[in-house]
Amino acid sequence: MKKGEDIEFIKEGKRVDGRGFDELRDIKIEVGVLKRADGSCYLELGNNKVIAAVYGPREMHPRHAQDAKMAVVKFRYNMAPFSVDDRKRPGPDRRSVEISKVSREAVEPVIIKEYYPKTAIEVYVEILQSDAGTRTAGINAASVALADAGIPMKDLVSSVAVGKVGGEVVLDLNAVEDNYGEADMPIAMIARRNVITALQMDGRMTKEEIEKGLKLAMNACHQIYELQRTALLKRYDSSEDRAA
Amino acid sequence: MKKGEDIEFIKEGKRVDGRGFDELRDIKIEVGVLKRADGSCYLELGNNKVIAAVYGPREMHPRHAQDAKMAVVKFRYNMAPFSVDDRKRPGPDRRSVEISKVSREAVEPVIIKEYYPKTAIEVYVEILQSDAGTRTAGINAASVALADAGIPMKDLVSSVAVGKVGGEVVLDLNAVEDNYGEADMPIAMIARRNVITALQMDGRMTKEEIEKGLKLAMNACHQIYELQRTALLKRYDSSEDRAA
Amino acid sequence: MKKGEDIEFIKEGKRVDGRGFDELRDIKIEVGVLKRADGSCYLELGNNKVIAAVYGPREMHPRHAQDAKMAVVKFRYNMAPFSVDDRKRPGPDRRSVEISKVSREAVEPVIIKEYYPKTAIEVYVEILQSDAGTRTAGINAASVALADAGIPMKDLVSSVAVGKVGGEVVLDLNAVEDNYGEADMPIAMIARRNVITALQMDGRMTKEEIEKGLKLAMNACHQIYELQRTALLKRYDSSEDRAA
Amino acid sequence: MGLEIMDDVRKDYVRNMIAEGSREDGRDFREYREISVERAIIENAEGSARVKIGTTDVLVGVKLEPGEPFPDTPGEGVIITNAELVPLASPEFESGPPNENSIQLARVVDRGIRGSEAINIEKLCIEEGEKVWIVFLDIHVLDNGGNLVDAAALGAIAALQNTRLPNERYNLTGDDTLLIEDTPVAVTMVEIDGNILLDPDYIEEKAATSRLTLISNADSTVSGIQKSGSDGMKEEVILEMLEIGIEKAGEIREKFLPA
Amino acid sequence: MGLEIMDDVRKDYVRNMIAEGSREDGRDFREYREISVERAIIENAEGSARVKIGTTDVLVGVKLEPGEPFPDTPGEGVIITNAELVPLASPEFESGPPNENSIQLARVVDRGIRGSEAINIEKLCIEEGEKVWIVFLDIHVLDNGGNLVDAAALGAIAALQNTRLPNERYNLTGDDTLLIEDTPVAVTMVEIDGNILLDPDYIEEKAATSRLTLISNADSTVSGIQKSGSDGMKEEVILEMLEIGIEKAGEIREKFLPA
Amino acid sequence: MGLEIMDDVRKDYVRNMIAEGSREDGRDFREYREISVERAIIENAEGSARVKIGTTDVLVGVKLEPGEPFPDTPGEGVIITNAELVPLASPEFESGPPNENSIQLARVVDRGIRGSEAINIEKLCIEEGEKVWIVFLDIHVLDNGGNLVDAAALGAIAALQNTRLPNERYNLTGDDTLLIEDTPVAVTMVEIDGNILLDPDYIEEKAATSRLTLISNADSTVSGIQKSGSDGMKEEVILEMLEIGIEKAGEIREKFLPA
Repeated sequence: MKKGEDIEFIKEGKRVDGRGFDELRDIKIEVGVLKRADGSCYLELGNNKVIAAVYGPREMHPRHAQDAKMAVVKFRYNMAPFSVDDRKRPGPDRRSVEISKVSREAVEPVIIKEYYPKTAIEVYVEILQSDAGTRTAGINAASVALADAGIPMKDLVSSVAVGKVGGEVVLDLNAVEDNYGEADMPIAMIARRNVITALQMDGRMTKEEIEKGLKLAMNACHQIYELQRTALLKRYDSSEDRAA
Repeated sequence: MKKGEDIEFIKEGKRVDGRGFDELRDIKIEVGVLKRADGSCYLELGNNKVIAAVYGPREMHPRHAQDAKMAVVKFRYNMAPFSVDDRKRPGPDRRSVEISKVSREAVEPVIIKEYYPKTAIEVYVEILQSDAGTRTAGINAASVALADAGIPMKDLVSSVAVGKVGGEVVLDLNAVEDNYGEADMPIAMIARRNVITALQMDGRMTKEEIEKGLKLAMNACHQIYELQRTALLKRYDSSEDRAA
Repeated sequence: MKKGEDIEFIKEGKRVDGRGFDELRDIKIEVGVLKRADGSCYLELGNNKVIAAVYGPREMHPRHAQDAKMAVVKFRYNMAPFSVDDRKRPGPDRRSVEISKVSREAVEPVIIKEYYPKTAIEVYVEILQSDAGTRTAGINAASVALADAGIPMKDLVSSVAVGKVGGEVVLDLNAVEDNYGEADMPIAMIARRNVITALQMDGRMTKEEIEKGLKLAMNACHQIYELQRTALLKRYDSSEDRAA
Repeated sequence: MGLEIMDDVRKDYVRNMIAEGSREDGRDFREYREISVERAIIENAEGSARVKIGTTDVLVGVKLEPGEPFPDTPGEGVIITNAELVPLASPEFESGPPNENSIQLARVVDRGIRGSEAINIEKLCIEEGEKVWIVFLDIHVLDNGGNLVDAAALGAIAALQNTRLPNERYNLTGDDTLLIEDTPVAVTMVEIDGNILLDPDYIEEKAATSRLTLISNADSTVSGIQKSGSDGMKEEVILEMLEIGIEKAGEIREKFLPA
Repeated sequence: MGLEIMDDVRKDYVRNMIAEGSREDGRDFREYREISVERAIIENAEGSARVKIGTTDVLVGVKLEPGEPFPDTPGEGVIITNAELVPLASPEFESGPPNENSIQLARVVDRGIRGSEAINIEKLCIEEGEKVWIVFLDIHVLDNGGNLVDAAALGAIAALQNTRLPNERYNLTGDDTLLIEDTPVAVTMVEIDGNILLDPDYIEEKAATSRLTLISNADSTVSGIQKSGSDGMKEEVILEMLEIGIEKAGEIREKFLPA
Repeated sequence: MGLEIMDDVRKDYVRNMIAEGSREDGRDFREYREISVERAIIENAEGSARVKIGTTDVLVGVKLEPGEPFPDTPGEGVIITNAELVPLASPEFESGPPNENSIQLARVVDRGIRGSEAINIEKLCIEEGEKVWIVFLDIHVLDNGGNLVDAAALGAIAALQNTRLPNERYNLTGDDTLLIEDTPVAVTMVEIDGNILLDPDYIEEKAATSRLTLISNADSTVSGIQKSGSDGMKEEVILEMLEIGIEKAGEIREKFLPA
């Protein structure tokens, strides 16, 4: 693929969708949207629509996979067949298996697994509509759903991608930028502690660009953290209201 | 599919194979045809040739699927690759999985499962030659094989399809009627008690036609019940003879 | 396939690769080539390159497959995707499942399974480069790897194929002979006791040709046995050296 | 485990209430939970609908791709219906290939659509014998509060109603309308200790040992029936359900499926 | 469990009898159980045969479909042999994809047919390099009383003998004969405590730790050998089996496979 | 079981040593085990390399086949990277379809090759829109001594460097050179109790709860990063690893990947 050959990615300091280099797409977060799950979160990131559910801690099956010292975290990232332009065949593929692993490792560091030995904490993310950045949207939603489920956590995890597009390092790539840009680097972090829990990169960037990207992502994750927190507070308030 | 467009289904009150509207195809039932199985039955319904075997009650595997209060009934409907015009790939497909479920639920109501907690009662139906109506033939054979295996049962289950063909409600569709007719409605019942244990419909029928179809099926199931009973008695007699 | 139609298999008493009828291809055996495995062996037979590893005796999973009286032997023959001209799809196919079974039964008779009840002894053979005769090369390597792993054995198993090519019974078919010859007969045996532990034949041979082939194979297996023994002794010596 | 015991207790509780003439959520035996239908909510899909019935939440998406027709119907499009019971939607659903429940769900919805001839499949022919539209109807369950089939069937027809052919993506021209010619509606009923209940929630589904789904059309004809469950049903109960089901389908159609 | 223990007891019993020179069912060591062959019994198949050997009951069906030849044999038909050990046939068979036993069964039968060149595969070419007949040989076991391979191999060649090409179904013309040019017959023998037994029943199969199948042809050539089991066999035993197997195959051929 | 306990003990031992500034095998924290690269060792492959890093032993083979291009890149070849963690290579590997570890391994190597544009995929076009070369990169692990990804990535690029197009086998003409335009090198680091270690062996991999692989190119640009493990890493650690990884990749490239 001659990446980005004919696309004018940057025009008068703005990106194809009018955003600045360090600007996030709109984010909408709703907590507790599902009834059967122990915790859940619906999240929109631009045109991405994802939903996360958490079950557990509950008995781990099969038993030989139990950990006697802590809970086992499972994570399943799944795309609805209609979430993409060309219908996706149902079931896991190599991409979704890898994203599930990376996403699990993104949220694991904040979960206090030692509280629930021999159990499973299960996180399910469904991509209902995809528009670049689904894994970061999924991690953000999963983090909120975990909190909604009352899973003991040290902190929240926030996630965003940065990338290189038209020679510039930019935040939160949209579909065109992701498909035809020069590089994509999804990141997850515990924003308040500058601890990175997920980091992938593909494409081509210099060391300096990567460093710049990391800074952009840090700032954005702080913003996302606030949105996650606000959504959780709102949910908590409304639960209080209902209880009152 | 323009269903039945060019086919003259009804001619002078008779169907394409010369049967009347309420007439069954020839049925042949043989009991105890297999040696390894605990119970078995070979059945022909017109050109359908099916064989059913029953194993059990025996230990249920895997153990976590055991039911502490009663036996678990398993049912597997399977077509031999050469049983149809276009060779069927071996192994279950969506159709056979659904038919297996419907067939299991068709025979379950007569099995006294409480007698054998933690066990499995396994029913296997193989379609050797298919000519429309294989699931009803399979349920009839399975019911007899269950009795042959000595599984405690409240009654026998009998099964037949009705349908709509050339504007008429008819009994026991053959292949042409099934493929090009307007509707197909397979039914299983405990004939002596007018209890319906399986009911499916596809195609299009009015309420009145469905009611008429149910009546046709009831009458036919009484006939089938007698054939099943006769076959079992014959088997019992011959066992007696052998024992004597 | 018009087998061997245009190929002059035998010319002045020699085969296409210059060998005599009863001549083996070059064999190279190296013991203990892998560190993680309990025993291992790298073997070249002509252009075949295979590697065998043995793990165990170790706990058998799943437990319900354990044998209370003896060890269970597992054998997996697998081809690397790049080991053949047309890339082989990864994973087992019908051919490799059958070869795995035959190879397991080829080595089982010499393993003293009674010493380790409830355990598994696992043998893995990877074909890195294939040139006819991979199953015999794999059995030879497996036999040596079992000894290297310290599995208690009554003897070594040696293996070679004979076949019919251009009307002659010849030893150790190469790829051309295997693909276009008249018959192929892989054999494994406990050479010192003339006990045959694996025998297959495909193609067409007379009784007399089969008898002749068996004799050829016996002689060759004695030669292979010596090579296996020498390789193991060399390994033992070098271990001694290292220990000293 | 804990879950199963809780469900068992609730099941008994619910059966006792029903025996006394009432349902856990205060509904009438012949009453549905609140229904809502949102349309065209997935931009990447050619058609979509999200249907909620009480806490049950099902998303149906329609995708179309050009493909080969079946040899025996060279001039007709192909409909493929699939249901995923993803573990997100219920503690009982497991990852993995479709099982008998998801297969039955998909196939019953599929037969309703086919039997009613709701989709004019001849208009889906692009080039006879060579290329036709393949219609993928994907049922994605988000929250299983019981009675998935009615929600899925309603979602399917609602999604089809707002489906547009993606001509442009495949460099095809012509009208992008998917002709929908009927509106099959599924109504599911259970029998619990002699009472007929409409729209069972998931505890009622567990409490019931037999269930009947009836799919009927604008002209009151029936285009699909499926009995399930391990108990039989008296003929007269089925005849009564036939009556009830067709009537209730009419009410739902009028309210949620404007032509 | 109970079953396994009973089988273990019977195994010992059978071994004791054999040590004393007799078999449980009174047969001679070199004697087959009663064999029967029914032909052309499945109308939907292009060819079929049901073979019973004692209580063993195997149905073989042949289907033909036009398909692409392999690139390296553009003028030859393709043979695909498949065996299903469906759980109906034995308490030990399980549902699921083919395992090593069903694969071995299919492959041994397949090699016998191929090695003998019983099917003239050049006559199965419809259009060189484009279209040839694919011959599906499906072995469907109904009752496993032991020695499936001999029954399956006999069923395969018997079914092929009554196979007709389905020209009409695929709008093809020409002769519908499937040319069968040889009659490979499988004879299976086990060694139990030094005795050679033909046609082992399923308990004898369990009692034996080594088994040999020999497939031979009308001209007494051999077109397939397969040893199985976890024990070795002395060379002289194999040479004796070679002798016995070819002779017995001749008897079976004469009786059940008229040219 | 026994194995797991032994590994646990060794893990603790290794962590204690590291806390005191040394590694079990005496290496410096920033030092690789001995590396060796053998090329073109599989004659049936179009390209191959066997890389050993300490006891880690990985064989990479390249096969090429003509096939169809993707619709959106009609003039470009296709790269398919696959890794098999066969049970021969480690007591922890199991038979079966690729799991998350083998998939991650393959995908990280694949992204390194793609991101660097090491393969000129436009030269792999045989006939635009119709036929292109499919490049299969198969990673076959023989002995897992830890740090598989660096060995696999080095094997991949070394194998590609000696790959020839199999024009003859497919009756094609023209130059048989596979144009390789860059040399991506993977460097993997773990953090154990605040220390950064390069090239972890398999016990160090277990002892570490976070790991970073960095793939960089001849011009020091980065064409792949993958963090894994259940712990987070401080930003400054990652920045330090970025520095170290690029430098170390340069050393490896110079020694083992002559242009």
